[in-house]
Amino acid sequence: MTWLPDGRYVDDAPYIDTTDLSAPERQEFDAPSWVLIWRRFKRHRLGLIAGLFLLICYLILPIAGFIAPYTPNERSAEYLYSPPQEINLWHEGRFVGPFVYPTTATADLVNYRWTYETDTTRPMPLEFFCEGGTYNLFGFIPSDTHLVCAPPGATIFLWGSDRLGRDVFSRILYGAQLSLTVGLIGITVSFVLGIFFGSIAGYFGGKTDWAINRVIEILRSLPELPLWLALSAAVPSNWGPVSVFFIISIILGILDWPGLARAVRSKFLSLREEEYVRAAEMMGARPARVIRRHLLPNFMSHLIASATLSIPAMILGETALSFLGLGLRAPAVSWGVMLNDAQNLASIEIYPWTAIPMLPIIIVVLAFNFLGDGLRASLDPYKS
Amino acid sequence: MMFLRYAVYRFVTMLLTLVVVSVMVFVIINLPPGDYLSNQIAELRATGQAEGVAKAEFLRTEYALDRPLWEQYLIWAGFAPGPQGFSGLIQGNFGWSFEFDRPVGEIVGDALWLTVLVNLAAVLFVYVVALPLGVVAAARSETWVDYSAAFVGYLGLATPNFLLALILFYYGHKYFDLPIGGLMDPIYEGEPMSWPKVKSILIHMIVPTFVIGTSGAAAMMQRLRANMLDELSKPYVETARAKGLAPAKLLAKYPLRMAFNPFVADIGNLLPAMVSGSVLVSVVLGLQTIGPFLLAALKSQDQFLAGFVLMFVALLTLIGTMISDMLLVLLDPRIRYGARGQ
Amino acid sequence: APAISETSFWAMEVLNGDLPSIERRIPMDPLIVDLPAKGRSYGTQGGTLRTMVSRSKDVRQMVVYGYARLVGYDHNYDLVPDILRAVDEVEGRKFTLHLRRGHRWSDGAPFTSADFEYWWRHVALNEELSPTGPPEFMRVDGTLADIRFPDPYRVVIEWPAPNPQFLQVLAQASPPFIYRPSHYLKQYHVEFADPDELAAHIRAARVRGWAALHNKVDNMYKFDNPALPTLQPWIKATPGDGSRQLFVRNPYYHRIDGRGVQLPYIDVVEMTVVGAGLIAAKANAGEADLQARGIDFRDISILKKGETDGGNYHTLLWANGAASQIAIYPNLNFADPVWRDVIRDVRFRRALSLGIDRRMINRALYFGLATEGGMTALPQSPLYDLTQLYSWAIYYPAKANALLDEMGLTARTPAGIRKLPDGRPMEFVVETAGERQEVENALAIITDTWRDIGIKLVMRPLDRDILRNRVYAGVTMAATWYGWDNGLPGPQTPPDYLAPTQQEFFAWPMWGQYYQTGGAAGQPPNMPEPQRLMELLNAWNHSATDAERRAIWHEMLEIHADQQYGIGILAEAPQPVVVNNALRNVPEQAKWAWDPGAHFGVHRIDEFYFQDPLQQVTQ
Amino acid sequence: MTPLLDIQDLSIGFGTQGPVVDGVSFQVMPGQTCALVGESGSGKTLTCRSVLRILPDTAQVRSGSIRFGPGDTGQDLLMLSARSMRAVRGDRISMIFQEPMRSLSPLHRLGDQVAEVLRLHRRMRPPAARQAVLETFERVGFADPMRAFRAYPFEMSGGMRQRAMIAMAMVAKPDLLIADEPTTALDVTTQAQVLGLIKDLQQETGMAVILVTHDLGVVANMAETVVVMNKGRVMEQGPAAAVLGAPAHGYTAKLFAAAPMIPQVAAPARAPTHSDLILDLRGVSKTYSVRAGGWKKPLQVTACRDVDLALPRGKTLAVVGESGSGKTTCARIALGAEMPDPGGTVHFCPGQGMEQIHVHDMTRAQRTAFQRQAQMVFQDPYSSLSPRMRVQEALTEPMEIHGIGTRAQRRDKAAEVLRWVGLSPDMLGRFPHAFSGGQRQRLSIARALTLDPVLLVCDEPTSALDVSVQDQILTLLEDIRDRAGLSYLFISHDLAVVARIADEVAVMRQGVVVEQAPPDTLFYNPRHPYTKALIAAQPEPDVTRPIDLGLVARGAGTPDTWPEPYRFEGSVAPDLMELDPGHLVRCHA
Ligand SMILES: Nc1ncnc2c1ncn2[C@@H]1O[C@H](COP(=O)(O)OP(=O)(O)OP(=O)(O)O)[C@@H](O)[C@H]1O
Ligand SMILES: Nc1ncnc2c1ncn2[C@@H]1O[C@H](COP(=O)(O)OP(=O)(O)OP(=O)(O)O)[C@@H](O)[C@H]1O
Ligand SMILES: [Mg+2]
Ligand SMILES: [Mg+2]
Repeated sequence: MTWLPDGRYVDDAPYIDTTDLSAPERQEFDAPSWVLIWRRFKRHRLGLIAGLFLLICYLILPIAGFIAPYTPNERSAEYLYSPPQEINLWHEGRFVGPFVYPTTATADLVNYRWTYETDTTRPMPLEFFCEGGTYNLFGFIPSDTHLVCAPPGATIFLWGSDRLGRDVFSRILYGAQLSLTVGLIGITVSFVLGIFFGSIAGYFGGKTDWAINRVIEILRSLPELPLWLALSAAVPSNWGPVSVFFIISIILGILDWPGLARAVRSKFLSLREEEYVRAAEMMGARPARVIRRHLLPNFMSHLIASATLSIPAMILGETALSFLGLGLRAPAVSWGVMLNDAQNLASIEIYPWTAIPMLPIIIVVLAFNFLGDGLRASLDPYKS
Repeated sequence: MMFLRYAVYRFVTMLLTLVVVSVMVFVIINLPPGDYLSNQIAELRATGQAEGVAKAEFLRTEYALDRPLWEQYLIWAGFAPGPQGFSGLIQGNFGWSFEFDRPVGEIVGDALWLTVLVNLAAVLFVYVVALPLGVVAAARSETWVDYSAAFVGYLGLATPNFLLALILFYYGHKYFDLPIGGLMDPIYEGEPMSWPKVKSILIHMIVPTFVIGTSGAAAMMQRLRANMLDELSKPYVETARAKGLAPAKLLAKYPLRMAFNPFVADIGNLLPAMVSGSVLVSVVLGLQTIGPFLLAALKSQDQFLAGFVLMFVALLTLIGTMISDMLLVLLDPRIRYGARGQ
Repeated sequence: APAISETSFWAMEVLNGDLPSIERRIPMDPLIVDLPAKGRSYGTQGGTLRTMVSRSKDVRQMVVYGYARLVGYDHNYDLVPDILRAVDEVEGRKFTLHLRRGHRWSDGAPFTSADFEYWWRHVALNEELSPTGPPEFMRVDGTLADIRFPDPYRVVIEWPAPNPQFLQVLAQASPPFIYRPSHYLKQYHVEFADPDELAAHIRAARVRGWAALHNKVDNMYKFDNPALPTLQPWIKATPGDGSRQLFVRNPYYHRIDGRGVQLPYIDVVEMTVVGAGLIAAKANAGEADLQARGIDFRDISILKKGETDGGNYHTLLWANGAASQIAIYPNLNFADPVWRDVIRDVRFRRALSLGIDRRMINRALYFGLATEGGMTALPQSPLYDLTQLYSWAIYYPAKANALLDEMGLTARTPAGIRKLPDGRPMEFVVETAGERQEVENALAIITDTWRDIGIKLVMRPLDRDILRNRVYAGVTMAATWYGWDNGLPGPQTPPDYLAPTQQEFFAWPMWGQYYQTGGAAGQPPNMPEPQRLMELLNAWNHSATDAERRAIWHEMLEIHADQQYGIGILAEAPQPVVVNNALRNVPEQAKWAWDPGAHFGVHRIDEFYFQDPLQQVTQ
Repeated sequence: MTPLLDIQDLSIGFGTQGPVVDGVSFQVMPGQTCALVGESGSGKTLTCRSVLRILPDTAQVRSGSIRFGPGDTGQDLLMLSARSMRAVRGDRISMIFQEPMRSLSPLHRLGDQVAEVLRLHRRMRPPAARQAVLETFERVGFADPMRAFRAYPFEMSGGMRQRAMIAMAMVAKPDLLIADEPTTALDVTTQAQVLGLIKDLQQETGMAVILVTHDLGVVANMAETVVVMNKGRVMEQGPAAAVLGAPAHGYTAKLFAAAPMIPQVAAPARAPTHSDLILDLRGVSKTYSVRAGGWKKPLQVTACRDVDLALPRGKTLAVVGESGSGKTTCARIALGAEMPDPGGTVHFCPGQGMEQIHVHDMTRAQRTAFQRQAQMVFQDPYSSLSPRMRVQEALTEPMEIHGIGTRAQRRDKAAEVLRWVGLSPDMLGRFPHAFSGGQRQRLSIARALTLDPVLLVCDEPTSALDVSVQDQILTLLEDIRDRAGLSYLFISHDLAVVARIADEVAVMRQGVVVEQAPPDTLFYNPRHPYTKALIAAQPEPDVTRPIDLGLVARGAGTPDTWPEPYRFEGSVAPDLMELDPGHLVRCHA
């Protein structure tokens, strides 16, 4: 560096007067955009963990029967309202491997509860890859091998048992099969409809907007309650609970879209005035493309958040519906069904483990949330 | 001027929609087979109340429910003269409730304002809780504030309303001596407003507000957070920051207003959604709102009562959408409802 | 007669001259209750009894609980005169009702035969008020009763043939009020009222005519009009249908205890309308002094916990008085012809019953405290028969399988489900009113045991009204409900609910309709046993002696036990009753029944009292 | 004298890459103006932003200190607590952002956004603040300050928004004003007015200014010291006279050599022939109605009135004129993005002898073809690039829309056009916000070029470019024009650029064309008072020949003060008269 006498400073690093166009790293910009998104997503630690967790959850679904020690409606008549049991490894300082202590139930006719006594003198090692109730692996392969079973004469109620002596843990595993799948159909339906109608209303405006808005208004003015009541009378009685619920979740989806559609519409009414939309149109982009490439990405965060939020609503939708005689019922098992059974004071105060299904719901919902947030963050251009 | 014209136009549209909705409401409540009186008679017989049967039969002759449906509709809506001349919804006669044996207007009178009160409280709760939390969660995204807000929000969302209410009631009563159920201490019922009554209502509203509000709050918080995050990196926020605005004010004035767009779109549905969404909650919590009336009326096919409540909710929805449409224009000056390229 | 003491509650009014003194308020020949004879203690007046209901229209429970009837059941379920001083019965067809002299309505107006006359001449026979004519029990074989009113204290009702059910009907939980406060109602009756005043009343009430107005104010059972004079122990004091209803003691009530204290003991009943799901929580919090309604057995543990946590109450377990706590009704009128034929085969119904492990259900749901067995008269009933209880009602899957095989239902699906004659798998759909979880739980257990006999149970919870409409329409294969409401019949109890006369008996909705509509709807019974039931009912209706009636009853119960029209599962399920620790005279062991019993009514709630009423008031 | 602002060894970088601002040091004296010039993308904006600590989230300050404050009271801004920093922002230091279009909140009225500063830092009540704002608006050249106060940003022209931004920065009279290319969107007379205002303020309050600009003329007229930057480093720094007079560094010398100038013309050009017109605007007017707020009647704003423009094939028609005179509006109408008021027509002829297309009444096929052949470079490149599309997607999108080439071909083409405009293809993976202003402008040009159009409408395409890059771009445009016969409708404020590239120039004022002629004719013999004012107001990069800001800022004044033949009032303008062949002037005969 040089200070010239007239108070000037001049840089004296060598100066080359050509714009250096360094050879571009081809892969970087050749990669399709999903790869770029994935790369950024990977950096979002919590989102990644949540995603992995959910992946595992969904992978477990088809083999839930194998992992669960019991089948969902298997009742242990002698063990009603059994509290959660511990699985121990050491007995009196000696390593035994995973085992349980046998318990015995007595009816306490003073307090009207079942009381359990644990016999801590007899460790009973768990059995692995053992035979138990039959279930369908992957939904169609009948099997009766379970990962763990209780040894004869003992039980393994990791999270306790319910009023009929059914294993809460196993039921949660089986319940996941329904809770994590069927509801998503409704969400999909409502999102597809909501985004479709919302976008065209918001983007085209004018008459299209008017017509769609009237439909939305009318749909929303008619509360769902009478519909559910009519439905519960109309559904053919020999339909299984799952198919009823399937239909219902689709109907829920069909009824649910107007809310999303209005949000999409109003945002698009504003976004369509943006200069880049104008620019795209001037380049000849068709409405579908403008909506897909320019408008929707700018509303993605909201959509992701909304989708995440619909999940608990869909999982729990049945609890509300069951008040009306709709929704899932035994022998189908879902988290909502289980919580429904737990909707009384005794479950809160005396048999708190029957309310355990709240945990997986919360965890799954949080996982979806973090996954969604990770996705949102990796779509956010301003974060690197 | 432009705005005024739009408002008038929107109002007229609303009225027309209301007529359409009223037709649909009427059809829906008459859809299930059977009617109130036959059910009633069956119920009376089932419980061996020979006495009531005569009365129900009497009502049938008295209310001449034998006309064709379309005629019944016109009479109900007030477009055609009934046995007593023009006396329908638009004339302010809401009909008679068979179930409660009183004019509909009399029954829902109290319930209406309690409904609006409870739901307004819930809406208020949603806004008071979710708005700042959503903004803070966005401003401090991916910190413990954000995560705990999400956790608490989803906790409320993932617990069935009734279970949540039960838990809150039980422990609230046990540890804070909160009342269980109801909307005010029954001794204040029908009393004129007084300070103790207000206090009683407030105390009773804690749990219902919380229960009805939590799911809404979580939803609003997370969506708001997402929308805010989109806005936070926009250049105009930097400009505002360069002006030296304090963070709270800055967030509230600039990005929040932008992020608010999808919520304004939904403002119209806030009240009606809570009214119809809180029906079951109200039923199990024993709130004297309109929800239990609706459910009872629908189940027993008490058609005038059901019809009125449904029309009330529909009216709320329509007014709400109208307001939201108008607010949207005020919120975002760029929005025009015209068609593309005009 | 004992010296009568003034009630402190009304002392002020009496002093001010607003109310006559006690001697002039009670009848000259009051009903004197001999409490020690019932094993009860004398109490003191005062206190407020808090109880809860779940719907505002349940204020009528006060008429049920109060249980002041012309004749009523006593604690042995015998019919005794109550409001009436006495009833004379001649050949079961002529009844002379003797009123108490000086008996007054709750507003002080005398209660006389004119009130019966008003009802009969101006209500029951008024075509506008009763478009379908007087109620059915006033007819025998289509002939209306002949009623005479010889003097203010006598009413004579007479039919050409016996009407054995007449007095039982009067004693129902929800009785027909064959008397009305004429002095009050006349102002609303077109035949008596001044036309201008009547018109003004009609306008004020915003109703369409005088008949509607009369109906509106005349609600002896609904109990929603505080101005309507009553004979019940408590009178409604709160107008409107708010969620808190107060009932104050009737100053003219006709019962006194052996010491001359006017009943009821308790001054005020406070009835609060509470969400159904919260009743247990509120009871647990000690907010009820007497509560059974809205409490299920499954709440017992939390109630017991509340007791130990210092809630000032204890919980009794009464036995439910319905003939069955849970019963399954295969629909003999089911629309599907193949299924209908199967269901009509008695072997099928017996197999179903044999396939139920009642012990397991009892244990899982009621700690084994209920009585297992089919639907029949309960042990307290004079008609009880142990063999009927166990007829086809023990768990015997092998026998069940044999029966089904015998029917020819031997083909099975790969899953082991039997096939119908037309090849469909036997998916037996049981619809329930999805209000009671115990039903669901019981069905869950039954599902397992029925699977062993090759029948797949499909449970379908519905709303109560929807369920009913579906059953009536014949589209329900089977439904669950309680058993007969009256599990404690006596020979005099009308056995109509055992015969196919009611569509509310879910096994034969169509036959019931046919009877109820006089043939306009439904179908006539076309199976021998139900036809026999009809004959028996007819015979009972014309029976004159108890022996005759007892025989008829026995045969009818026998047919039911044998035919398993309603497959009972459990009876006498324990009903928790929450009782304030200071409340006395509440029986430890009792029946909780609607009819006969009127819930608390038969236990005479007016004899309950607070140990220390003053403390109770301030609480 | 101690410096008011002392930046020492400032380095800023992104991610793991090398620094984009590298060891920058310079000082700003109180009351003085320090000009920051340099190559586009050399880190000027980042340096300025780091003073206010509003760098993008992803930027890291790697070293350096920024001391601010007179004398010993100086504090290191980088160390200040967030709270104290807030007190500095907007009050003691304020900034005019480079891209005013994006930097204003779209939902708030301009007046409100500007007045906020006063309410915040001067604790003024609304009426007082409003008064002050209106005054400042007037001083930055708003003809109707009240309308500007009420307007939303999208209702304003680019220059108007920039002036609002300037007003916002200056209204609170800060100690240090950072002006990042404050006049790029302004015509020269307005520019003079704004610069004059800055000068005035400096005199009044002793405000110091950091002026980032590409216009060496502006530097010469405003700055006491000059800092020249290139590739993140300071190349040369010193007193303006010395640096401008005798650049010591190679880059500086090269930069100054590239500065275009208004040529001294000896003779007027020949009249242009209007035979094969590619674009023909006839009688185009545009009236907007603006919400007046409340229940008031909406306001009618005439953006342009009765404009006739004819663009011969292969030629360049330049439009210059006052900010807010309707240039952009005309351009948008020309491309069919906006409907003209009834009566106006726009015709487009895709090739010689081909059928003319009515731009506002096309069939679907015609529209597709038109949209492929006619492209626009937007005045505001930032807003016209979708914020969630990577550059690669943005550049390939036009080709995708029209189904041109395979994926790989499209990508190669994108990389190629990027190279044309002097950007490196490794920027393809970036999002638009991660560029400097000038780079974005070039992206916008690059995107317009990907389709090989026949007509290009450029709305101030080079305003944010330093002179050497500008030269490069202009050369590129000329090349393509000569090679592929491209026609340009070229909107600019820079008369020197216009002089270089245009075949014909239309001068607009208040929505009407006041004079139209080939550039040589125009510079030889400007007839209209407004044209004259414009030419006089063009600053020259020579410290010894400063223009009188006050004088030229007055420009030609309002139309009703013009000399007789040109004068008009309201909307009744005289017709365009052909004074000489090909030289049209709006005057009374
Ligand atoms: N968010 C970002 N992420 C990555 N690189 C960035 C980001 N913002 C700016 N840059 C790069 O930093 C360099 C300096 O940018 P800066 O905006 O300071 O340039 P400038 O000197 O203001 O240029 P111009 O005159 O074009 O406005 C540029 O090369 C730009 O590409
Ligand atoms: N959407 C709009 N609504 C209302 N008025 C508008 C709108 N767009 C432009 N205008 C007005 O039209 C006039 C011309 O604007 P235009 O953008 O064409 O100016 P310009 O010549 O491009 O100016 P600049 O050089 O400052 O960009 C301005 O007064 C502007 O306020
Ligand atoms: Mg810059
Ligand atoms: Mg412009």
